[in-house]
Amino acid sequence: MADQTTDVLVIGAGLAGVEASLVLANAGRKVYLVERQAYFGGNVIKSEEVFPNLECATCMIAPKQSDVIENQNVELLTLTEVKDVRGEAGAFGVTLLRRARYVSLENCIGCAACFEPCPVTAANEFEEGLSQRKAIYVACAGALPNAPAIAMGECLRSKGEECTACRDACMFDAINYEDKDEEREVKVGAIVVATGYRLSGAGLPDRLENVYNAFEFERLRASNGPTEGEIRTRDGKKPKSVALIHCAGRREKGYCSQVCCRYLAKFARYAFDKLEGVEVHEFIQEVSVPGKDSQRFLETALEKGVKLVRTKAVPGISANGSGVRIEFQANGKSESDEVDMAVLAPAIEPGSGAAALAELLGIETDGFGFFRTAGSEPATATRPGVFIAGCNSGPKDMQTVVIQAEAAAAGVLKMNHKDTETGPGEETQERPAGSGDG
Amino acid sequence: MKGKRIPVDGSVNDTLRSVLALLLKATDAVMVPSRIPSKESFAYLLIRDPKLLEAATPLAPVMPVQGARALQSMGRGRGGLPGILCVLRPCEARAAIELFKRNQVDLEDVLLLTIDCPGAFPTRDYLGNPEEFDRRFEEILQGKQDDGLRPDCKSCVGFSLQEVASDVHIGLLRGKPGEVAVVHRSDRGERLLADAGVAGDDGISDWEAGVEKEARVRTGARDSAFQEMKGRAAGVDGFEKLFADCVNCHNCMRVCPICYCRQCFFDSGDSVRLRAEDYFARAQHRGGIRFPGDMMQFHVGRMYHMALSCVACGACEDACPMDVPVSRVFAFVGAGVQEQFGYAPGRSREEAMPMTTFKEDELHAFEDAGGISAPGTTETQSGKSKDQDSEGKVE
Amino acid sequence: MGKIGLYLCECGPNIAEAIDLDRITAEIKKDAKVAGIERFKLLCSEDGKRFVTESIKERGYERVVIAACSPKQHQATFEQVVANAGLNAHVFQMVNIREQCAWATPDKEQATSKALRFIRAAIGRVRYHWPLEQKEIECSPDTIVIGGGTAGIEAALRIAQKGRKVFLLEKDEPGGTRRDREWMAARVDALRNNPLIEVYEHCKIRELLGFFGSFVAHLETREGNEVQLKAGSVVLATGAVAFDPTGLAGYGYRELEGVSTVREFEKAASDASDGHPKSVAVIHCVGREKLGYCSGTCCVEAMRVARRVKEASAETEVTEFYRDLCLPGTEHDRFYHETAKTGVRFVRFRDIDVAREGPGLVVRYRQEDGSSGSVVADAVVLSAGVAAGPANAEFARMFNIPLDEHGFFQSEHPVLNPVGTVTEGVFVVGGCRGPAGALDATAQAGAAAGKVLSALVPGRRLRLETRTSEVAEALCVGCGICVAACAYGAATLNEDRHIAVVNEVLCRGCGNCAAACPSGAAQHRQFTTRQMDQEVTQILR
Amino acid sequence: MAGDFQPTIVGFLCNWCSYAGADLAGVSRMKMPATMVAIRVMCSSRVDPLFVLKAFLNGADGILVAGCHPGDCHYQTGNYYTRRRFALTQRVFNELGLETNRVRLSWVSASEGGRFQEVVTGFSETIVKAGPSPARTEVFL
Amino acid sequence: MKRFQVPGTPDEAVRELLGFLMEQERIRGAFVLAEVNPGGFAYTLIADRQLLGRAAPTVPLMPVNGGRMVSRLTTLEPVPEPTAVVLRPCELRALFELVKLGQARLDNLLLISCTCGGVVPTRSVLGGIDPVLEKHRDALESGVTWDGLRDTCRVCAEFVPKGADVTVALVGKDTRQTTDMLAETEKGERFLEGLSPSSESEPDTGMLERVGEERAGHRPAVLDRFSPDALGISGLISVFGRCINCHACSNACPVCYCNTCHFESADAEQKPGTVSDELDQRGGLRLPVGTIYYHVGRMLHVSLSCVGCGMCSDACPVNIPVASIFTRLAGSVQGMFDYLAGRDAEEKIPTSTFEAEELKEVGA
Repeated sequence: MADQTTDVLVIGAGLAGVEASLVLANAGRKVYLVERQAYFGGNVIKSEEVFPNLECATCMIAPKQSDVIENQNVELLTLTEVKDVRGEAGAFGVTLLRRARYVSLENCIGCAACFEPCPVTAANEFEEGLSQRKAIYVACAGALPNAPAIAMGECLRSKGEECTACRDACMFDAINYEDKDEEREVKVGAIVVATGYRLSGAGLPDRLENVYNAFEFERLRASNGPTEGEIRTRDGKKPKSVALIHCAGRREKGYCSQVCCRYLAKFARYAFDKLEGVEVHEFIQEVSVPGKDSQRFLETALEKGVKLVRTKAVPGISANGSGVRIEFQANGKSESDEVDMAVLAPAIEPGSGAAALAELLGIETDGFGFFRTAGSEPATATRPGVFIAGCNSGPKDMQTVVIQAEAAAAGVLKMNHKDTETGPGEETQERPAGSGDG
Repeated sequence: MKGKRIPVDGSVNDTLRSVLALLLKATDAVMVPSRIPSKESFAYLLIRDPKLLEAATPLAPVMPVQGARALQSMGRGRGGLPGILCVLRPCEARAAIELFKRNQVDLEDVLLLTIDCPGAFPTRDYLGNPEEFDRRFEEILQGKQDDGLRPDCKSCVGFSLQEVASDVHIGLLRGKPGEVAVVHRSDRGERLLADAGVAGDDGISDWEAGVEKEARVRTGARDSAFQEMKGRAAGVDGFEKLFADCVNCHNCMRVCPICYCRQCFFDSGDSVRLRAEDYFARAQHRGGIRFPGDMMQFHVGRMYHMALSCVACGACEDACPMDVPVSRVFAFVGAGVQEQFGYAPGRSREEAMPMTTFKEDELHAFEDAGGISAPGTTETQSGKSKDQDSEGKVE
Repeated sequence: MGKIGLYLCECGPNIAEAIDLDRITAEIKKDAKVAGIERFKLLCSEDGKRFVTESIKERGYERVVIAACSPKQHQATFEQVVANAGLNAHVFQMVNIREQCAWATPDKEQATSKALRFIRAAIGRVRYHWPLEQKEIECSPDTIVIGGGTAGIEAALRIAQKGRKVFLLEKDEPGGTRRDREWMAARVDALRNNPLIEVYEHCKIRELLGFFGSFVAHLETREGNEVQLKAGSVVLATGAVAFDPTGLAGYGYRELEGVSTVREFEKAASDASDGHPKSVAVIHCVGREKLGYCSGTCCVEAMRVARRVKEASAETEVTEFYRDLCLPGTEHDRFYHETAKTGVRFVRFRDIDVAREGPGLVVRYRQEDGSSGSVVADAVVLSAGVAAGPANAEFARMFNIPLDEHGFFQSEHPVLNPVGTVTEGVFVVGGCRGPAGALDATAQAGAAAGKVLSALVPGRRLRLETRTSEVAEALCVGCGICVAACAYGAATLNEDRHIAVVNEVLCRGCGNCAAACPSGAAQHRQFTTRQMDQEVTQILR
Repeated sequence: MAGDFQPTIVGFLCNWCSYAGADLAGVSRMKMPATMVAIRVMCSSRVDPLFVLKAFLNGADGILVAGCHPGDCHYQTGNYYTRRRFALTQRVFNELGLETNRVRLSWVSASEGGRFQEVVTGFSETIVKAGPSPARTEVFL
Repeated sequence: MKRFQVPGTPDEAVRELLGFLMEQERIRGAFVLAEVNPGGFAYTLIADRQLLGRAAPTVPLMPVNGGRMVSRLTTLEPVPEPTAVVLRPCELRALFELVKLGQARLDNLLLISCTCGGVVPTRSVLGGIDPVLEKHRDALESGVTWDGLRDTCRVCAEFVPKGADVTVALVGKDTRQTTDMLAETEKGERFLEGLSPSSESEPDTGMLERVGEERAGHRPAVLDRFSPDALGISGLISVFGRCINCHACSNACPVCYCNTCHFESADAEQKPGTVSDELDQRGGLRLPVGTIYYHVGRMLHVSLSCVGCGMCSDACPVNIPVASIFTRLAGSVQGMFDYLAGRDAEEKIPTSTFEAEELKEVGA
């Protein structure tokens, strides 16, 4: 076949995308790793510490990131999205759209001299709006690649002003206002989709001052975050009591997001570590901590003094001065509670644009918008040559994400190998229901 | 020979200190025996800051560390040392030169200054009562005899500038107050003295005569020491007796300036890590074996390794915890083998070590049933080998 | 010592403005330890790299010190540059005068002094840098899979599909303890029919030696023949065992007739011809306290029992006694609601007790609010979790893989390398590394396959870490302290020579052994005592 | 003496956590005393107690050993050995009357630029209070 | 624990015992101190019964640490035949440390030790040992230490052996006519099978405690001059200033097991090039270099395994009280890990293992 190629396209450079790319690159495959954001590392780098050993997420992922940057076989394309996919397994034609960064990755050395002079300030999305950034910015200190991008929409130039503050500050003429969005064609034999997840708004109350979602709380605790790791209410006070609310949106979405019980236990430990004498109340319906390390993880939190309240349903939340009022049903009675801060565990849902991408790739999604895996193959999509890794096929903890990513890589590596005695047909046989035990 | 005569002002060491102060101006640093802060003993100090000269004691009552080892401790191999003037006893200077021949000390920019050596007390005696021995040593410096000096010192015939290739020498004209005579013995020495302003061409024949006279006395003492040793060191039994108290601590080797190996062969795995069954076989064969078992092997073996360069400094005996007369044995044997090759350790920087060269026509006495002539007669010590120059190069 | 070339990167204004490079140049000149000092605007730029390569060649430098940004930023870059100049990449030392100097020290005077210390330290140490060899070893692309359950079979198939040879070792017969037999039968057939997979069933593993790239397994076949297998990697899929509720107070297992585990109940049900039970009680979380974890599969398991009972006879009363419903994943909430719709009763309990009263069994329970109740049943089904297999300990010893507190294999890293272990080339998948449903096990099998396929490529040699440790035989006395300190089993004692030796394939180059060794026999390449000493001495000048 | 005394602190930093944390502090332009000179090792477990002693005798006013938090070691368990060796070193220093506050062990992760700043600042203050190391100019070592 | 009684003074009794064991062919060799020449004692591996006459098992001398000698004998392999070794408690502990460090093997060894009344400095018997023996026997009997003993012996708290198969009762006993021996292990009992049982009803443990207290009483005098506030840099310099860098202490030390000491290896040598730097920094330099580095460095290396046997002090040609400093230090660092060097042969040496939950106070 003429235009067969073994190159691989990996969509999304979070934990899954990075892992899959490295396994493939080490096997000698050329990998195009495309990332929609200006930085890579995905949601993982928002966490200070992660389950099960409360290890520093950055310390964990940084070595893998530098592997990606130094690996000759991986071409990392940030600010890039997939526009179009044609062809078939072994010979896909893909159109990529690289959005303008206005900063040359070749020239920029990441000295950050350009931030200060920029007159525009805006809310920093990476910090969930908890801090400000300039129109030329990096998501957070230490974000990779070590170069900023300009949010042209906010830049004065887009408002017709002749501002060159950042370019004047740059000694490496890395700033290029003429930078344009570009389309690019690549030919690949296989595609790994690792587009990740986001937190759903389903079932969440309207924004209240001291009610935070999981990401916001992670950033509060992050030592490279807006408060340098100090947990503070929006008015800068040390909260005396924190409520952790499970399953926000589970009923609306119709599934258990699997990791919330564990990360809320982690949040409890954050609170106890950072807030002397804090009270932590967890509002929960079902404790779901599968896996050999989870139980002890939860117990450590409980031993530190979490007050566990089993409620009939997700409590109601309302403002109470600067605090939060929580109303709930327990043991058949209506009760209420008041805290300085409440943290919600929203449902996990596919990253934005997942549906469109599924459309583009011609792969099926399940009833919840997650990409469907093909029968017995936990990392194979419903279209030959397309593989799935990470939370875009359902909520997962980090290790399951990495496992799936490596499995996806395996799928790619063994594709249309001449000696292969099995085709996708055999691969995708439906396994009968009820494959519970190990 | 000419030199500069300097009257002793205060004590001899005071005078020598003031000379060093001048010399220090003309060089990067001075290495000199100095009193340690606790006053109870001495160590070498490498001095750049003149203030430190206060502790300097160019002539110390003891020689706890052989100066050549102190010099070597600054690093093996050649090159890299700054210009250092080393104040050494003649035996230390000889050892330094032997180490230089073995690439163990760097003498490129280093100058050796020797001083007439009045000898030293056994270190352990001194530590028992420093003040007492300091007093006695002062008297020695003024010409008094003292029987408490180390045996090797009492029978040392190389106490002055005999057979030592130092660059500068300081002679002592004893008595009250006495004088010191500074003479240069090499071009570099001459330049140093000139730069430091201690050059001079005063006549010093009276000092030379004094050295001659002293040498005769010492030679006598040495001959009788050798005679005695000849009796004691006879045969295996004699040797066994001499080393009877040895506890195999190998300290003699560790303090010996000539034993320069990082890892002594007799401590190395090859010689200490034997199989239990071998030990057992030997024990069963002889009824029993002592541990550690290498006592004679060690001492005789060490003799093979360093006797040709032994400078009879007595460091080994000084450091022996069991008062074994190590250095007296080694000095005796050393003199014999050195005489055999007409070699005098430390006599010159160039003279090749006997085992690094050979002559086609030599040592026939040892062929067939040849034997050894008795060592330790006066001529052999002062008498140079006739064709020393032809031995100059290392093959 | 070799001519040393010092390169100063201005990093635009970043270094040039924060550090007085002229003073640095002057001071270093005074030390007279380098053959030349080169200064450049931006060394990591293309011009900069070219400049370094060419000037090294021109001036004939034999050692290179580059003072610029953090080694984490550009170490790799400049190693390449140095190599391009024809030098060994390791006769080079990078000095971080940006992140930890120019950017951290506002006072130019102080920043300069600090930079000077860093640079002197690097010059001091680089004199003792020697070329390091990039070692490569031949390796076998074949794989040994131990265990013929889901995980083992799926791993074997995936690896074989890439055309790799696989030896599958199983103490009984492939197929494991799986219930959905048709499916498993199909997979076992696929396994047996695969020409690249050699199955050794009913075999005993006598010994497993070697390391990543070349393992050797000695096994005894059913017929009692000694067989030797060579492979580059090993996949451990020895599975888990079902928790045995025998002797667990309150459940009456093996004491009361009618109390059974899920598997026993299912088997009985499939055999039983006579009528259906009137009421069945299914108890969740049996033995969870004892296990110390939630297996994550038993709740669904328990509900499947209810569903089957209901399918068989809708009028049978089924009660599910649970503590917490663990329904991870997207399908299971739905499964739960459907189950509830079929009339299955769900009761949350805190304490529970099963007793026989007359003809039937009585399940008494107390709830969290203190209220209690009881249910009469003719069958009580215990849904228990999974426990670590007894064989793990032996393999753990063979491969130097630590076991966790529960007796499962520990991953090298729970998140970063979940199927890898501290022993390079040995992977753990399925129940032996923790409770896993079939899909998890399959995913893990895939992951192991991915790692194997990418690490060992036929015809490609294995490139080893260069900054590993080594042991100087002359200095080593075989005390074994380094062996104790090594987490990777790279340092071992050679009993015949009575010294320690380092296996460079396994060594990850942390240097722990070097610090543990009192005689300095164990040395950490590029961080040797000499190099470190010089760094310490010079940085303090 | 504490007035204009600018101490010198040698910091042994592990490559994966503490050195990265130090870099991050720089990248974030966190200001801290210029007292700390870093020596990079792959793992804090490479730090031989003799290095600490050497640094002290060579005149370092303070010595810091920093690595990944316990449990986070890039090499499984290295930092546990580091901790034991450091405990030994500090105890020996203590028994010999060498000021133990001149040696310090700290855990700093790659994301803790701020923590690194605190450690350096805090340790520097301690050392400034302690004054110059007596070993710095001692001749008779 | 069975107790036996053997006629004769301790030396005679142990000779008797060894002879008995050889005769019964329960052992093929005895490793024991013997008078190798008049007044000269050394460890000797005796295979011939006749030579047992020279054995001096309990002579209050320790010319070398016997544990180290057993390691010499068994570094590479165990002794091929059953062998009795007679060691003092500190020598036994040294042996156990060396076993952990792969430097010795216990297989085939019958470990005989004693309740130890201490030994005298080796040099102190150069003039003849008899006066010493007199004084020592009386002291043993009364259980009171005497001033002729080594400092470390006078303050020794571990004078009752741990892990021996057979213990000879010396301290606080009248041993003129008979000597008691305790078989402390099943192995010991097997070997002593056939000897006559002890007449004494119960061992007087109170006496051992009294001896312990008496020795503890000497600790302040011997050890406290090396307390932290007495040392510091200047203190160390005044203690070690007179060191002649002969390294006799490490050479004599049983747990300094390296073949080439790090401090004598190329790595530890000063580089000529750095001398100028040192001069710039200090204006001067003590020679030979690295004295304090060596001594403190050695403390870092061996204090965890130090058994307080006192060999270092005994071997020091310039009378530095090395052992007193080490003994004090060892107590402290070993205590930190609840460790006692050589109390058995299995316990891991603290630096070769770790606990995840420990020493929290150390790292911040």
